[in-house]
Amino acid sequence: MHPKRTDKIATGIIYAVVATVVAILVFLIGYILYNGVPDITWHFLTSQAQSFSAGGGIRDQLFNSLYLLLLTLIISFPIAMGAGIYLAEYAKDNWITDIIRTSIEVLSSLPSVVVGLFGYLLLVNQLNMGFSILSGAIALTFFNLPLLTRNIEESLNSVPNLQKEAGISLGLSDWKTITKIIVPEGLPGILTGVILSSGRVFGEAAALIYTAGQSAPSVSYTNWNIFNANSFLNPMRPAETLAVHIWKVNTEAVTPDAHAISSGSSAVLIIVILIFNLGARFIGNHIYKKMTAAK
Amino acid sequence: MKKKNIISAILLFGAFIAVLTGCSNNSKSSSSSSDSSASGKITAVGSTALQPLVEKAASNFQKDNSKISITVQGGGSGTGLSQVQDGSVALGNSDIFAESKDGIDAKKLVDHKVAVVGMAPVVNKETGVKNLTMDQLKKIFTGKTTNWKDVGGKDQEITVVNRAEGSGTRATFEDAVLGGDKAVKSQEQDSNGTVQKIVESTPGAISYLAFSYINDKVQAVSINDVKPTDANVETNAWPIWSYEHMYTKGEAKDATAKFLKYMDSSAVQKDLVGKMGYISIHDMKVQKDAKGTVSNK
Amino acid sequence: MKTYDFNDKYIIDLKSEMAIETENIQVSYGKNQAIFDTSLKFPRFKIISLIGASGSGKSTYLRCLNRMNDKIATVDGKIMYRNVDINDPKTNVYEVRKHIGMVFQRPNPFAKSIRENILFALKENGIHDKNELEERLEMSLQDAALWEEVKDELDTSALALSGGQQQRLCIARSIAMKPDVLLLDEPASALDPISTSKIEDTVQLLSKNLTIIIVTHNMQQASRISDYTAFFHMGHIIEYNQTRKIFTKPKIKATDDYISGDFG
Amino acid sequence: MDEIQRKLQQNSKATREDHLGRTICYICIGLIIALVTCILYFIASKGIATFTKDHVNVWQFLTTSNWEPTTMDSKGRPIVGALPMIVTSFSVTLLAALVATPFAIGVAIFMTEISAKRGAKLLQPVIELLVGIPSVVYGFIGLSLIVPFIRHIFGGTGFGILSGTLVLFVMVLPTITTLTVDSLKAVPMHYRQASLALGATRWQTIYKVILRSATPGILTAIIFGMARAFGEALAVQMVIGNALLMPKNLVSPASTLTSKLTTDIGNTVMGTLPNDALWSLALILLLMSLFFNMLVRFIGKRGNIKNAS
Repeated sequence: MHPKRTDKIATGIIYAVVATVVAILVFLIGYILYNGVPDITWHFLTSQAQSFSAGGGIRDQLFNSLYLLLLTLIISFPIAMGAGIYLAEYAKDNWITDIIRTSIEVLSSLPSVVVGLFGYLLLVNQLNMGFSILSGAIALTFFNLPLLTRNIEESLNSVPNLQKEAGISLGLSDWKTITKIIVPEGLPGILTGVILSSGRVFGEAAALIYTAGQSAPSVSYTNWNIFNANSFLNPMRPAETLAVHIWKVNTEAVTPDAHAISSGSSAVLIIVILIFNLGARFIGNHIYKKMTAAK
Repeated sequence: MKKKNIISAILLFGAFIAVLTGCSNNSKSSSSSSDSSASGKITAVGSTALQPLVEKAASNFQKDNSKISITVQGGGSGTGLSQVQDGSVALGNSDIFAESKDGIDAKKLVDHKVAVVGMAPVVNKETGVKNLTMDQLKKIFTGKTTNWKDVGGKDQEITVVNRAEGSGTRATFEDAVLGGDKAVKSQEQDSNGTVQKIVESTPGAISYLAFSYINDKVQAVSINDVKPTDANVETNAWPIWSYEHMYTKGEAKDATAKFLKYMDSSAVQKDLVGKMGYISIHDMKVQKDAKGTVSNK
Repeated sequence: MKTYDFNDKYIIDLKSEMAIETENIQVSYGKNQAIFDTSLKFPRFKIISLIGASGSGKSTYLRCLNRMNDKIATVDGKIMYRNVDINDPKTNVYEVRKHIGMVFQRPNPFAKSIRENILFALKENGIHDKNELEERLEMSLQDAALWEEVKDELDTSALALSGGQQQRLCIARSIAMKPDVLLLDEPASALDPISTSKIEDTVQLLSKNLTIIIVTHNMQQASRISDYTAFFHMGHIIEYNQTRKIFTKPKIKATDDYISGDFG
Repeated sequence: MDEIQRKLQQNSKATREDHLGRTICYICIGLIIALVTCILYFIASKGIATFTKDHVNVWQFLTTSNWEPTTMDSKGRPIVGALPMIVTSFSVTLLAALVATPFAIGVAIFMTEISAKRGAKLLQPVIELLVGIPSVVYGFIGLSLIVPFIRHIFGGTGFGILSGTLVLFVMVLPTITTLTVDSLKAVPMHYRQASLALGATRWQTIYKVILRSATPGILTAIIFGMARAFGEALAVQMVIGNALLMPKNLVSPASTLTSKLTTDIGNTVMGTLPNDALWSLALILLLMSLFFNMLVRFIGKRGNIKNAS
């Protein structure tokens, strides 16, 4: 066939494929928002959940989701950073590196149920941490780590080697060169990775059912003592997240308005992720500009 | 193995976790103190069906007993029983008798029955069936009857939706209906909510649900012309029912005892239990033992 | 391809004070040897050109002089700087690089402001005195002939500069460290003729206080600016002599062929 | 000896920094390895108990199709055969990847080659958003839209491998797309320019140059997608039907490893056979993902060698 015609046909097919995918995406998101947004009220966002009467809200679940995400990032980001730097800058091309890469891939392909059960037995039972935000955050760290590590490695590798040479030729240590020159330049890429993995953390339910638990005891939002059981900041309290709440409301609870709650929660979840994405992008660009002083 | 696990765990999470582990250990030890004013931390784990009731009761209870903090978790009856047996939680919630669960030593556990739950077969509304004999029901669930027209409904294939193997609901239903025969292999679902939704939307579907999950979108089926009502359960005229149990390892003490007493009080039994769609233990005119033998109270 | 006898070489014996001396440098990448037995002396405050065809090893050799080949290749032999063998693994490589700076083929400013490009390494090396920093900033940009062009926009991104300006910024960044020796790896090869001549002027100016070793493809450039020239061929040093002599009366056939373009 | 000579021969702040940095990195990577070892050991030791403690025959476990852990066969061994779940898991995973890959590659090409600015700007956030939709929500949309749809077209109950595939297709699409975009972006610009300069059409450039050199990356993307599909539990559980039967066709109820695991784990008691057998399923899940990883490495290495020569 004539190459020009092939080119046209292929381009046409690609447009069709993209159109299909966009249609699916728009439909999905539209479906969730269309069903959910009418249920979102101020009361819905700011009141406590009800287990067997209508009119419950999602205040605690929403906060728990955010708090859990924050804790997960606090735990996983530094580890992923170190590991990513190791792979991008220090790792030699040998069998040890091969094993390390394989382990990371294995970790990333672990089914979340398995991670949840592992977390349940190890963290909740053996280490006596109980059903708690911290157990949940550590369990989520398990599959957040490989995603982040890979992404950080790639972002660092995409910074031209010339930059590293520039740094070390000035007598800076490798470490300084990496942290002060290469990492800032890879930052936008790293941030995208963090956003992507955060999305996953946010929507994760299976691993949390067995680690962070599926109840949201009432907490006081004025108690800032992190060690107090009533404090909203206490990482040792059990916490049901939004995604787990959707699961529970749909599968088990006898709440009369389960459908409204779950579609409302789904919409809230998506909106929060959207805000988070845009916010992180904005902050990322801002940090990048500030660090590089580029105008 | 336990030791190895701990060692590798320590390797993993280092001092950070160690500190927090310390914290949680502290809070645990405080619960074992035999203070008469009853303070401490109670964890109840197990049956997802019982969880909302206990949760609500716990939050009411804590209003008057601010020193006691109660954590309620799901996880399933098996989890609840094994955890209370291990001593890792104070209360194990279960839909079934500990005696009927493999790997549980029922002699070490003390049973506290907190509610009764009735279950009924439910079918998709379009099947046109509202009543079945016990024998018909058994034939459907053992796979001998496969079309609704054989039991007086439409000419439509029967889709059996069973409950997860080992779940309390299934055990109760099979005890009462199948009489030792094996259920046909079919779809299995773990949760009431999902079953409700599937029966509602799948033509020809049959399953069974706890009374509280039966709504007007599915058709509850009478058996031998007996209607699935609370009153019929109380007299055992409706035979498919079971207890909701809260197990303790040995006799309950201090805070736990106080909470169990509250669960048995009229505040819970008269009000909450009914709201939840359960039947109060006080209203039962018969009782059932672990072997399924029913006797008058 | 013509073959030459690698034993047929001429290396001038220099007596003046030396900035760097190398003894029997051998470099290999895995099993491939890139540099064979190279011993050269670089006199202080002079400009020395390293010339040779692509792949002759001149860049590899240059990169050895401030240990930029660490982790990339195996480098054997001695590199004497101030009576210290800086090729010894025990030598503090970061200190070495402070005294022996390097500018690369392609301009590689940091994605920071012009000011930060110059001052970043200084601050990291413990200079915090504001006056001193400002002084070094101006001095280095002056020396790199960039000051007039950028003095009003020191806080804009270095990436907004033209290629030639970026390269001079990189030179300024290196000389702000007040090095003893500056290694230039084909610094003008990616630039237009005007930028190239500016760089050449800069280099000549700098040689008053610095020893400069420059790798270049451009033989006119070598002859224009350098005092001494070394010719590399296939990993071997063939001839090292005063630039004038190399370009007018080369002593070795291979050099002659290369310079007259009758090569390869 | 002057000051400079002394400094040259001494460790400095930079040396210490570098040591510290290296140590930090080693600790981090060590932590990950310890974690993986810990999980592997943990799941393996639990999963093997079925065969060592309860004396189930491994071969029987993998090749028979009866799962009744509470009943014993004539030799007094429990009847546990995981074949239907293995077959179903493989089917949904492979089918979902098969359906999703062309779409993902199409979208990725669109985002990197055809409309790199506007297309990417528009699609990127939406795709990232899709990753964040919880699997529960996918499950319920599947249950309320896809299952009735399939039932309407093919009859039956609508539950089964086909529904599972369709739900998973949407779920793995963002994963595969994002990673494919990354690998296409990693193809150096000069490949494209060189190809176009030689007179190749855009499609020839995309097909012969860009996709070729990005093949290992795309394969990795597919494997990552399959891994997600393979491990997905809650969404699949809702639409697959959870029947412990050999799947006869794509629209009969079936059960995957994960759906069985999530459905039953809460109802079993730790240390008993029904529980151990479930952990064996988890072990199979783990081994399969290991196997996939090995496969992709193998293909990746072959691809690299081809490219190099």
